[in-house]
Amino acid sequence: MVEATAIPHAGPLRRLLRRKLALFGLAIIFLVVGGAVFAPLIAPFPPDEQLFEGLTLFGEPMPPGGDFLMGTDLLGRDLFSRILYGARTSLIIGVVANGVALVIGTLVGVLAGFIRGWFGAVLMRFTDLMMAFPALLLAICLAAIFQPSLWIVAMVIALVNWVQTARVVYTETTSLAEREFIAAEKTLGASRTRILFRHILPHLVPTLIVWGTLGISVTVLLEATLSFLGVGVQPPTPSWGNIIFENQTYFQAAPWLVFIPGAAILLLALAFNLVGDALRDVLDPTQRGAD
Amino acid sequence: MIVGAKPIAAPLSGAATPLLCVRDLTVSVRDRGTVRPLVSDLSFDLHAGETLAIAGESGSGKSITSLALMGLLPNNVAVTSGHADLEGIDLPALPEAQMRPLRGAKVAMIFQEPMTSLNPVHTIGAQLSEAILAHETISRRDARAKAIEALARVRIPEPERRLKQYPHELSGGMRQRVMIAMALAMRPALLIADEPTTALDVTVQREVLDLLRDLQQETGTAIILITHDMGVVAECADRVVVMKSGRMVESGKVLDVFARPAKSYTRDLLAAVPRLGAGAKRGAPQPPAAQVPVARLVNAKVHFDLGANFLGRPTHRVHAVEGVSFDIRPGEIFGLVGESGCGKSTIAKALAGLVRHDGHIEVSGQQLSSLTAQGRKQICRDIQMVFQDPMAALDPRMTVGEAVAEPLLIHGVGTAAERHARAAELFDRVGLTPHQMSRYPHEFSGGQRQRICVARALALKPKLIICDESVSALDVSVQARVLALLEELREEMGVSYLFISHDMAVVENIVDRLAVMYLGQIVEMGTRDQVFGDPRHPYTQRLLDAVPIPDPARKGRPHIRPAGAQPSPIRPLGDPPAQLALRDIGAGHLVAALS
Amino acid sequence: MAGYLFRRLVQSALILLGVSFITFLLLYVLPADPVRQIAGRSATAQTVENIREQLGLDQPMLVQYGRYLTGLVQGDMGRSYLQKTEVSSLIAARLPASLLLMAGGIACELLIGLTFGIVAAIYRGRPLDQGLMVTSFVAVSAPQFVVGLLLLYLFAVRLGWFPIGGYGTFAHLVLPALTLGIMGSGWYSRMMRSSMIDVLRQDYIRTARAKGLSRRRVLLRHALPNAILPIIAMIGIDIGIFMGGIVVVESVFGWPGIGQLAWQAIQRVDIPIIMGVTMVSAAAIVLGNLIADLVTPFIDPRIKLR
Amino acid sequence: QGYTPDPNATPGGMITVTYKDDVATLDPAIGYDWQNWSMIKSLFDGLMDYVPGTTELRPGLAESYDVSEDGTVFTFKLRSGVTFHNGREMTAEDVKYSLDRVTNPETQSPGAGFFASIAGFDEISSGEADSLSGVEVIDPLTVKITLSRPDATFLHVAALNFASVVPKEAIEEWGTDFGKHPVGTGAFKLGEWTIGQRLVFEKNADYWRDGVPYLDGVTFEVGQEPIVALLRLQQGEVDVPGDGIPPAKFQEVMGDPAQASRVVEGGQLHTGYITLNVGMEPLDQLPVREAINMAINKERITQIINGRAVPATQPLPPSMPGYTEGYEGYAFDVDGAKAKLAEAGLEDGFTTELYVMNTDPNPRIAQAIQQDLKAIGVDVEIRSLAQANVIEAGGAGQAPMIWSGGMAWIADFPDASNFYGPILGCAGAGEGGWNWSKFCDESIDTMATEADSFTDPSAPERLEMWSEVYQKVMEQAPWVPVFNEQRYTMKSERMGGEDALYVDPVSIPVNYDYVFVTE
Ligand SMILES: Nc1ncnc2c1ncn2[C@@H]1O[C@H](COP(=O)(O)OP(=O)(O)OP(=O)(O)O)[C@@H](O)[C@H]1O
Ligand SMILES: Nc1ncnc2c1ncn2[C@@H]1O[C@H](COP(=O)(O)OP(=O)(O)OP(=O)(O)O)[C@@H](O)[C@H]1O
Ligand SMILES: [Mg+2]
Ligand SMILES: [Mg+2]
Ligand code: NI
Repeated sequence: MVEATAIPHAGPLRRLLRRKLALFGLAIIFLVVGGAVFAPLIAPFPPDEQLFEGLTLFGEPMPPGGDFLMGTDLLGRDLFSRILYGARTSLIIGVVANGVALVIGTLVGVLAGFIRGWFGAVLMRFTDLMMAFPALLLAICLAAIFQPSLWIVAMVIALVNWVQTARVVYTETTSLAEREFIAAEKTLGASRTRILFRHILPHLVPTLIVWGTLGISVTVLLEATLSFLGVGVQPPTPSWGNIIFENQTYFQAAPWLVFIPGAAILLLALAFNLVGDALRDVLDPTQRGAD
Repeated sequence: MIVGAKPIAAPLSGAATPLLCVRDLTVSVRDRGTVRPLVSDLSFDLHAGETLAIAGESGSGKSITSLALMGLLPNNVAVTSGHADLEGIDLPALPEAQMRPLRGAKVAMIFQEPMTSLNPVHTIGAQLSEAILAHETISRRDARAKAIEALARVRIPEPERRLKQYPHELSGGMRQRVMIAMALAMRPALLIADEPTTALDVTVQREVLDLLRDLQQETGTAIILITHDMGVVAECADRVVVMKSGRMVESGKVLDVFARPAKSYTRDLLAAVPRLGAGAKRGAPQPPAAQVPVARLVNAKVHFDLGANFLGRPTHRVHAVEGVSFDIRPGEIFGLVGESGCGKSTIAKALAGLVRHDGHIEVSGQQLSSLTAQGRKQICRDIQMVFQDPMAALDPRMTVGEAVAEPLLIHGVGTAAERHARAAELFDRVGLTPHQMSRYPHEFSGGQRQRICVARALALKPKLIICDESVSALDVSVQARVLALLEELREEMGVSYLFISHDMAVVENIVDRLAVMYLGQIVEMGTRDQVFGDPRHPYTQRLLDAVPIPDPARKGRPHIRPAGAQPSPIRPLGDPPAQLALRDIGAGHLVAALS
Repeated sequence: MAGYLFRRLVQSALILLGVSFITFLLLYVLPADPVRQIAGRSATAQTVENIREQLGLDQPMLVQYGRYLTGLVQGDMGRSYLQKTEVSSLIAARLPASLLLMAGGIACELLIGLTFGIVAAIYRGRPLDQGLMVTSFVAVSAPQFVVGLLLLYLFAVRLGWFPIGGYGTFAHLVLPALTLGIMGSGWYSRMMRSSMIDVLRQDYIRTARAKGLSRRRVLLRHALPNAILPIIAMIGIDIGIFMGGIVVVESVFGWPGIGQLAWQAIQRVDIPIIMGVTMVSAAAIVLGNLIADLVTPFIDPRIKLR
Repeated sequence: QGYTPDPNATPGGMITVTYKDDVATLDPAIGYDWQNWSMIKSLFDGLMDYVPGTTELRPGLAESYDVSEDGTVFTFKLRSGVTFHNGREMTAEDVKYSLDRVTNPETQSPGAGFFASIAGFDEISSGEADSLSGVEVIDPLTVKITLSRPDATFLHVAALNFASVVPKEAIEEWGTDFGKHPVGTGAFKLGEWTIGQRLVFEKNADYWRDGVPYLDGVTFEVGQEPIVALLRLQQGEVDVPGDGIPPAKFQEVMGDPAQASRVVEGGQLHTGYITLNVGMEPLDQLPVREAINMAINKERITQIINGRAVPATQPLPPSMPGYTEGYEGYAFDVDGAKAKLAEAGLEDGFTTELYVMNTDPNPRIAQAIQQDLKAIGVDVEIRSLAQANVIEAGGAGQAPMIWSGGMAWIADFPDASNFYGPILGCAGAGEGGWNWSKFCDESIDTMATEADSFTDPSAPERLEMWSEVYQKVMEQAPWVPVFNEQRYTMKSERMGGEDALYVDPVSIPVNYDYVFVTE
């Protein structure tokens, strides 16, 4: 019934690279990172140059094609160049800020779930408080008080987005902490830090991959909302979320202005997910053979 | 049809056609691209009303065989050749859609893990009547009536009330009985019981086995009983199939096989079976040394609070351990026996510092409750624990080599290379090969995992090892090896043990002294000879009486069935149970006064 | 149970107190003067001072906060600076619509997310699973404004199945709820998938199959309730996430909820309304979490509330 | 008076108008929003009024009025038989009560300042008095209003919503909730108000003007996204989208002759401008401000908003009396601008900030401005914020430059003075004031006061003076006037009435009292 085909043992990296989907994901990530890093070399136009020939006589943007690979936006700027430069902002937000939020959330959730007692209770109630707190208001205040910048928006996102992760991680940690192998570690005299980092965190990886990769899209779009409120990067600096937000009412008149950056966000999130999924399968010994 | 070259379990009565006819069954697993057989060329017959035991070491393919018959193999495992005909229908070849109506109706199965085999979110009643409704077109109310009847048949008290309860509200034994009730409610032609009693203590095991037998007599169901306990085989089965590494080693009538095992493996297996009374032959335990005890409990208590009133105060309290005192002397094996839920594990946990306790517990002269974090860590070097379920006690994401070296790392012993060398040495010590160190726990069999846990416990050269049901899940041969290992280590390193088990035979074979617990308190304590040779407390007597005897010739002796509902350690707050006073009846043999 | 509820309610009240204080503080330091908005462009300095005094905005922050809190405890959320109407009546008029929308959104995301998640778990690793994964990422990555307009254009304008925005009947609810729910459905389908895969490996699923139950029954009755457990905690979280979404969805569909009220108030620093909406939404979130926690024991009898 | 009713007009029918933002209040003393301004106009009347579709004053509740020689005493003769929606007859007492109310600080009216020229205003606003000494009831149908100084714009002020006549008993009944239960004398009365959803106006059958309104009622649907409102208009569900044609749909509408024919274009008393903070380095130097004025490519900016505006040269919009015909202002001249910068010693340019409100198309316009200034070496950082934050920054004088879009000045009344006082005069230049340039030139201020002291608002000398005032202002270049927005009102097929009613300069988007439906 089943063919016997032997495959020799291979290291995790080799095994990762053997997966087509993971390779596809890696390729996209490299493409985006490369595009962001080498934007000045690749971009056909400066990202904020409002080109005279970029608008029609009636002030309409140009559709993709011709000089403009992805068309132009409402100010006659080359969309392709803006997408390339926008990748810088969006990578920082989607990967760094989202990553920081994930780390904070994981730490809080894991500590609260593992240590319990009054410390855990205080952490969780603090999480509840943050969850109930209107994040946009915080953003507006920060916007009005500080000079808006990418780092502020990254900070706000990290401050706001860890909450959900914390709650989910908390639930999972509490049940993990009840598992017998944790008790076994305690009898070995393992310190709490060791149990946390060596034995609990690795088990949270699958959940974190789901949350982390879905979080990319969410934070990239959130960045646009925050920028709109004045917290984030200010025009004319492009970001993928911004490009969508600036142009979303034009989705019928100039669909490329919405769908191209949308597709970019989607691809980035998807690529990270593919790599993440593959990594999990490769690293998780219990998954071997199964599937 | 019959392949003569292979040993085939001979039919009990040659005339009748067998109910189940298994021929050359091969089940293989697809693993990392290779296909590896788990069960090879298995053949046997089974007739109506008969009980066939499948015995053999852990990982020999017993469960896989039964899953193959049910058509419930895991995704990556499949029947690759051979067939298994039930009343002429080849079960493994049936497509899922046709197999489904047969499940439950024709073949039913009681799974190995009773604790996890019931759905936690549905009531017992729902799960029972669902099984009935799946195969009969009757009204819900009739199904309910049948469910009550089925529960009554497995002698669960107050069946109507139980219907509304959830699995977690029942004890392990009850859950097992529910599983049996469920399987039997459909009156299958064939019932497969996969280690139905492994997780149960002797008294409950006794009840379950009796039940199966009674029911078989009533309904004429054929039973395949999978077990590693030769006592159970001897008591319950008509015929036996012995398996090893996925192959059948020997088969035949139980009486014959036990009396005249043909194969050396079977002989070894039978020889390894611990027998009650065999321990006495081992000679008297060493006289109690006058040294400081490694561990000492004085009036130790552990309570768990339950429920909450509107101020958040608990309303009930579990008196899990209620005033227990004993010491463990250096080099001694101290046994702790008692039925499920009597507080054995809780004592172990209190000693290991995993639960809070009241009273006085001291380990190598230091009182536990007054320790600092550093001191607690230090104590861990002296006291180690081997858990009941080795799979659960190992981090599934860590290689076993790392796991064994971990205690050394935690306590900062040696360099990485030294630790590795020490781990390799320990692997050797417990009968594993060092090149297995890079594997993960799920890649080992149950017995091997247990040995890994022992190796981990030994890494720090502790003074005391707590073994909480450490050998219960192992087949006899592996069990014997592990026990021998413990014994050896004691001799070599002078380690003491706290040995917790429900298997009286094992206990008798290994311990020097023991305590019998009931509802959180010790009812009898003394040396092995005192307690086994002269049990005074009625509870001890009942416990000993329930032990199955691995001798088919002594089948069917009458048992005292415990009557009425069991008393519970859960009491309202402010209503502690009465403390039993222990009376010395000579030479340190302590017995509680009868209440 | 009663004790648990009591403690949780006390904790919730403390959380709300915290939220109210932080919000008040933020609004106090916010560089935007509500009095300017009230007084208008032609106001003299005298008028401005008069208004500031009347509203008590000349008082120290803690005094103002104390006054607000005293009112709040008595159920008085103050009056809008610009509309002059009682905030409580403004919110009361709009809250039902928002709650309905959220309920619809949760229903949509559960319906879509859970179905997709279950199907993906069953067809794990096959093309259907991968297709659903991409779909869930599309759902998460799609900006709500565009999704709303697309749905509106397609189903209301082109096909005429639903009214073009508005409020009142069930037909009005479908598109807004869908728009709100689509993003969450992506999350739920991913979470449900992994939870389901986990549950399908459990022994009791094998038991259920061994009883000869139909595939449907095994999935829906035995796997689903167990798999949904980790998801329930998320429903509580959702209400918080929705607070951002309803602003967009309500404006696209002309839905008379508190999102629009809040948005206008923020643009014009109408502090009593901002405070009111914040408190109401915080209460909704806290309540949502509480309900999620209270519901779990009904699905999972093992969980005891303590 | 000055208006001939449309002979084709047929009475009856309801129309539907949509708005994005909710209606905050219908209290004429409070309402100062884009949406409720015209609504209040239809619910209430003041002593004065405008000829529909024009900026021409005509008497409203006053049948006639007299102005004293020195222009400080106005005597209004009221119409008799005018009733409030509650049935009570309106009298001179109500006029006095209404003016007292709007100026009383307790009312917190944003329009109180308009009445500053009435004698007794200072006392009432400081709380010393609770009634305006300058407003006297002579008899039940005569009111005499005395000003503390001549005010050419007073008749316009009397036509403002803030001067609407309200019945005392209704206000006493509802208190601050009067805004949700308005009672006036207007052509319509409030029928139903479902908060957050819709308001329904019903025809006032007892309206004192004969023949109007034509419509049986108007339904205002609020919370409607402009794009969706347009979709609904195209589906025939909406008659007038109150927020106009959204930019994203403009080309589509104008490209379709059938739809374009239903779009009415007209002027608007609006100017979009950039304020240059004269108190901040280096904008305190005139050449720098001039350079910025010269650097802005106004044509291009109008192109960005689909050409729905005309480039501006001065603060006043072209349709405003007093507009200086032929004034060139600062022409677009990049080299000239660079030269000016060099003159200020800033040939290398400098860095500054531009505040802008964050709703489309304002950030886009800001970016165009940014690009233009970059061409002369000025680096502009854009700060796109919520309205309130921009206003705050402007008032506090922290913002070097502000693009006025979204908060820009649409005249309260069609008089040249309306563009000066709070936004260019010294009065608004203080902390928190609306003069975001913080521009204050005493001599110009004096001239403005002088121009306002005329009795006749349309006296040619007065308009001449105003023209001079604004030219003087432009010499100092505290603003960059960028464009004057044009109004494009779209209507459904069934809407009737002259085009002028759809671009009525005071009643935006349409004059509800005079439009009708043709089916
Ligand atoms: N899903 C699986 N994938 C790979 N190997 C498996 C799987 N399930 C079981 N095996 C292997 O099949 C062999 C037989 O397993 P089985 O469960 O039948 O043993 P058993 O005889 O029931 O042992 P025990 O007494 O421990 O229950 C073991 O070596 C086990 O490791
Ligand atoms: N964390 C806990 N909370 C509440 N009750 C508990 C807890 N742990 C144990 N118990 C209760 O304490 C009692 C003693 O449990 P313990 O695990 O010590 O039994 P045991 O003797 O080890 O039984 P078994 O043979 O089944 O392992 C039982 O009634 C159990 O239900
Ligand atoms: Mg097994
Ligand atoms: Mg135990
Ligand atoms: Ni055969």
